[in-house]
Amino acid sequence: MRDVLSLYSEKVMEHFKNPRNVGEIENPDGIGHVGNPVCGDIMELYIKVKDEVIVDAKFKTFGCGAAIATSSMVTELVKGKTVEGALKISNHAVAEALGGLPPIKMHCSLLAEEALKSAIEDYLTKSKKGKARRHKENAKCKIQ
Amino acid sequence: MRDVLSLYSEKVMEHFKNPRNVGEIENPDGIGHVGNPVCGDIMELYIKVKDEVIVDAKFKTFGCGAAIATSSMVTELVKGKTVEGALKISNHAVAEALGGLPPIKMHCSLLAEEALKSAIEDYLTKSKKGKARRHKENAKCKIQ
Amino acid sequence: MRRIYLDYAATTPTHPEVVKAMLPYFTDVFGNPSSIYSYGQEAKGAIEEARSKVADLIGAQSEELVFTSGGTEADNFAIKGVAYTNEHKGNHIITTPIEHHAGMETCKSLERRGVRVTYLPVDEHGLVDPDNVRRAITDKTILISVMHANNEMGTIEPIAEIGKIAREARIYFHTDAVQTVGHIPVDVNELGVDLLSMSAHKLYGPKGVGALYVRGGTKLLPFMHGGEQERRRRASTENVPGIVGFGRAIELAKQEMDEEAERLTYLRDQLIKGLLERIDHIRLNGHLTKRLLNNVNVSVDFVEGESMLLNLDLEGICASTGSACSSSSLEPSYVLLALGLSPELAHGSLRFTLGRENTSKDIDYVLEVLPKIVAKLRAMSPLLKSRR
Amino acid sequence: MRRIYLDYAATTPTHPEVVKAMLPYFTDVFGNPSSIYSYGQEAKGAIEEARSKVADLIGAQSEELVFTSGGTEADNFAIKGVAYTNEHKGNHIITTPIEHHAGMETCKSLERRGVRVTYLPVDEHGLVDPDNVRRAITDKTILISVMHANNEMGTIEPIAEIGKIAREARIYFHTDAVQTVGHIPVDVNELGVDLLSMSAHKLYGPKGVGALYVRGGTKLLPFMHGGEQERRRRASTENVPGIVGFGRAIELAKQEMDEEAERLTYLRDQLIKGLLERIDHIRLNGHLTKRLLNNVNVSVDFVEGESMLLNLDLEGICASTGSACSSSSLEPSYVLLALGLSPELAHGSLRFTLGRENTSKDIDYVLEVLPKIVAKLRAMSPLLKSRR
Ligand SMILES: Cc1ncc(COP(=O)(O)O)c(C=O)c1O
Ligand SMILES: Cc1ncc(COP(=O)(O)O)c(C=O)c1O
Repeated sequence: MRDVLSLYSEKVMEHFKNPRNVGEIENPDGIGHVGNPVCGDIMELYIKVKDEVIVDAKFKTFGCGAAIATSSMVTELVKGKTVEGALKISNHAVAEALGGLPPIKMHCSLLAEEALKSAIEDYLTKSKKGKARRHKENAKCKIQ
Repeated sequence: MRDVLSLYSEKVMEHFKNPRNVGEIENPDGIGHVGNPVCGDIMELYIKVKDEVIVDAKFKTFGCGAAIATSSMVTELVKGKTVEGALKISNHAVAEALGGLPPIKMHCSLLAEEALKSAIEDYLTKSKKGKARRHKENAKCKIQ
Repeated sequence: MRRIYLDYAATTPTHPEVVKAMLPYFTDVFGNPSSIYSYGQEAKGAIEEARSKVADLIGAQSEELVFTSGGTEADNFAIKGVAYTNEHKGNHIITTPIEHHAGMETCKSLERRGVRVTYLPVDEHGLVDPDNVRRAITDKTILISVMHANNEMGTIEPIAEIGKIAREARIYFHTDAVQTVGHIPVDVNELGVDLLSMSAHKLYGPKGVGALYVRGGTKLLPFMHGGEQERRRRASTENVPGIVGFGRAIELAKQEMDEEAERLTYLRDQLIKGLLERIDHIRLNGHLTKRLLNNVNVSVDFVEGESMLLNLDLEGICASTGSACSSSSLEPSYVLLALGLSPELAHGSLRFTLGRENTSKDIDYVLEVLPKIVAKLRAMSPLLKSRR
Repeated sequence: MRRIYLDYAATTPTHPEVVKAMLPYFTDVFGNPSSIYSYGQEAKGAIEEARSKVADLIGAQSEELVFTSGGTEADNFAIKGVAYTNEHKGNHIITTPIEHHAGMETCKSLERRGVRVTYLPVDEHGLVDPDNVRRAITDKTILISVMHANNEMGTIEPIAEIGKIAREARIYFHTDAVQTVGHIPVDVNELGVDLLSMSAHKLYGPKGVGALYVRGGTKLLPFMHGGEQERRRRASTENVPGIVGFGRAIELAKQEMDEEAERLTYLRDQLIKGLLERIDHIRLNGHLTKRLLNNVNVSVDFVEGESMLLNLDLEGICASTGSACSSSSLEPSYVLLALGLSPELAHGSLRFTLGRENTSKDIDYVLEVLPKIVAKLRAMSPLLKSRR
């Protein structure tokens, strides 16, 4: 049997099989909670920030293979980045880092981007360092 | 290769391959002419009558395998019959004598019956022995 | 790694005997059955032989069977056929919310063209109540279409009872029997149906061929217009090898049905019992006893179906899910939602459907592997946390 | 007795290489292509490979191809699809009186539903005049459907010219290329078509599979409603072996096209010449040069087609006729009548269509056998007498 399913890239499967940074952070500096059970994807993303740098990130995800892999990847990408830098991580960057996603799964990468933005906003609000920006609405049950 | 096509019975194919009584009778006592080029079947049937008995019958036919076989069979069936007896030969009798016809070819047997009736009428009219009966209309281009 | 196929409701391997029966019709007896030369007539003969085998299994007359390209075409043909043929009589169809996409989408396409469709409720086990059918009938009703057994959660519907109601009311009755023909006894007269859909690839026949049973006397506009094949009911050069294969598959199914039924029922119950024992927060979907003998459908709390499937696949197990994520829409299975399941539970469903090659060992293997997978996924589930 | 098959336009034997390519997909890679496990994805991969082969041959993009159950479904899908999708824009279709039954009957079924159909005239060789297309266009015209080459008398229509007209007028243009794809070069862009029908069994592929080319951007309601296969354009579990076989057949056709074209053209011309020389009162139907390279269609005065066919069959030769008697209706070929032939001549037509296994010897054999058959049948023909 092939180890890698052709639906997903090798990289996606690698992250799916061994997701990085699973779990919660005690006393996080920001939490992002996005998704919707109707659509079958729920992501929670926790960040720890020190001197405007994201020093740790963890996630919990209910969702398909792509949802788990993008969660794993976004936590990897974000670590060590400044808050400003992290805000620039787009869903395409996440998908790209995973070697691409099938078109019908691109919405998962969007969810990961939103989870990150939402966690950062939460951090900014709590730390009163900025005004709360409205993060984008959760992805509707629709393929982007 | 099978010698007999399964579309037609063996008997039909036998008459198709070796049709009996092909040709015309010089100075016939009756001629039946039925069919219609649009439908692809034209039959001419000639009879010779002596003392109310059909002593010879011949045909010419433009038509499919079933048309040729039924023409051949009807000329066989009619020989030696009285005129009255011949009038009783139905299309079903012709089809039966051939071991059956495919449903879509039953109209050919009807044509044979009509050719015979038409020839007999012609004889009766000519010999003034009866009033002309109207023979049935030619089969329309329609499957009976 | 061994591969364990547990998705027989999605499709089955073509039986080697079936392939063997088909082969001559590709290269040797390849003639067009509409041709009158012996060579075409031989192909025609083979089709008629297959037709009588299929008819025989379901208690029908040969002339009542029309071969199609599969179950979907049979459903489209039946439903659109009745709707278009009977436009002058009425424009109301009664069906269920748990039909296969083929029935469901066909009805929806008719709704967009002005047909009124009643989707009867089903109970939490997926059962239609025949009394509801009776109550839904109006003087505009032209068709009742209720599937024989559901492909997803396996519930077998009370078709014979509905058949009686339909007959009394003189309304055409269609059933999608794609999941039952060849697996459990199906008799068109006992069921009282006028139209019944079948598909060969669900019973170890080839993909791309099926049939619609059309009770003698039923007027039905063709779905595929063109040549005069299938007594002018379905145009297109006949898929001779496919039809021959379908016939052979039906023959084999008939021979093996009783024995397989017993064997598979046992394996199914073993799997259900094992899953309920070894995994907590799990529930069986569909009816416990009025159920396809090879169908196991469970919902696993807190985890999503596709991620279970992928993990199962990594362990060599092929199964299926009603989670949206395995299809190109995102909503979870409408069938499971119709049973009243929450979206999470519908997303967390897993279907195992058993077949000819499965043994007890396969069941044991699933029971060994799946609990670990569930544990792993639950460890990363935000839903579980929120309930602590 | 040797068998000489000269009815390749009716259907072709599946190439042994094609059967070989199909086999693994019956028993081995049998998974449902919609399944996400690797096993289904392998089947999906095979389909996509086939799709790109077919697309490649006709100069299309892979996404523009939808697999169907054959040429008839492709025609139904294209014509009904455009008609139903564009109801709000108009209700007028332009086509010809020589389309295959699949196109013709589909148009007639739409006429019964209120669509207005113009059947353009054709000249005595079966050619459509593009100017007539232009003139027939109204502001209600939503579709032009003209076949690429006629299956009966082989005339090749000026599709590229009509394509230009259709494009200028911004009207969808469909062509039935069932008889040309795989035999002569077909390029959807050169032809300027939006929709193009194909069928595998006409090019040494399996029966029961075909495709519709749908130009990118063309909106088309599905014909088969149900699951999400074929990018939601055509529901039903994919006929994986059939599609793989289609792909392989296309590949082989591409390799052999040039050589076969030359060989068959030579044989065809040998047969035409021989028939005209050896049988009096015979005429070639269709265009002399704008003609399928494997098609010979003649009308033999005074004799009926089926009786010639049966006699040919007895000599081991498979051919075909436009005589009604070979079908279940009695009217002769509407195609030949459209050329202006009398009913007798239409009934007296014979079609020989050549293919891969034919050689010069076959032609010689036909030329030896047919004159005797004609003589025998003419001896019993009442039509001949009446002209003496
Ligand atoms: C209940 C039911 N109906 C219809 C179908 C459609 O059959 P097919 O894939 O042969 O078109 C299926 C399976 O796909 C099914 O399970
Ligand atoms: C020109 C043409 N169109 C359509 C068809 C129908 O194709 P199929 O038999 O694959 O449905 C045929 C052959 O039968 C044909 O020759």
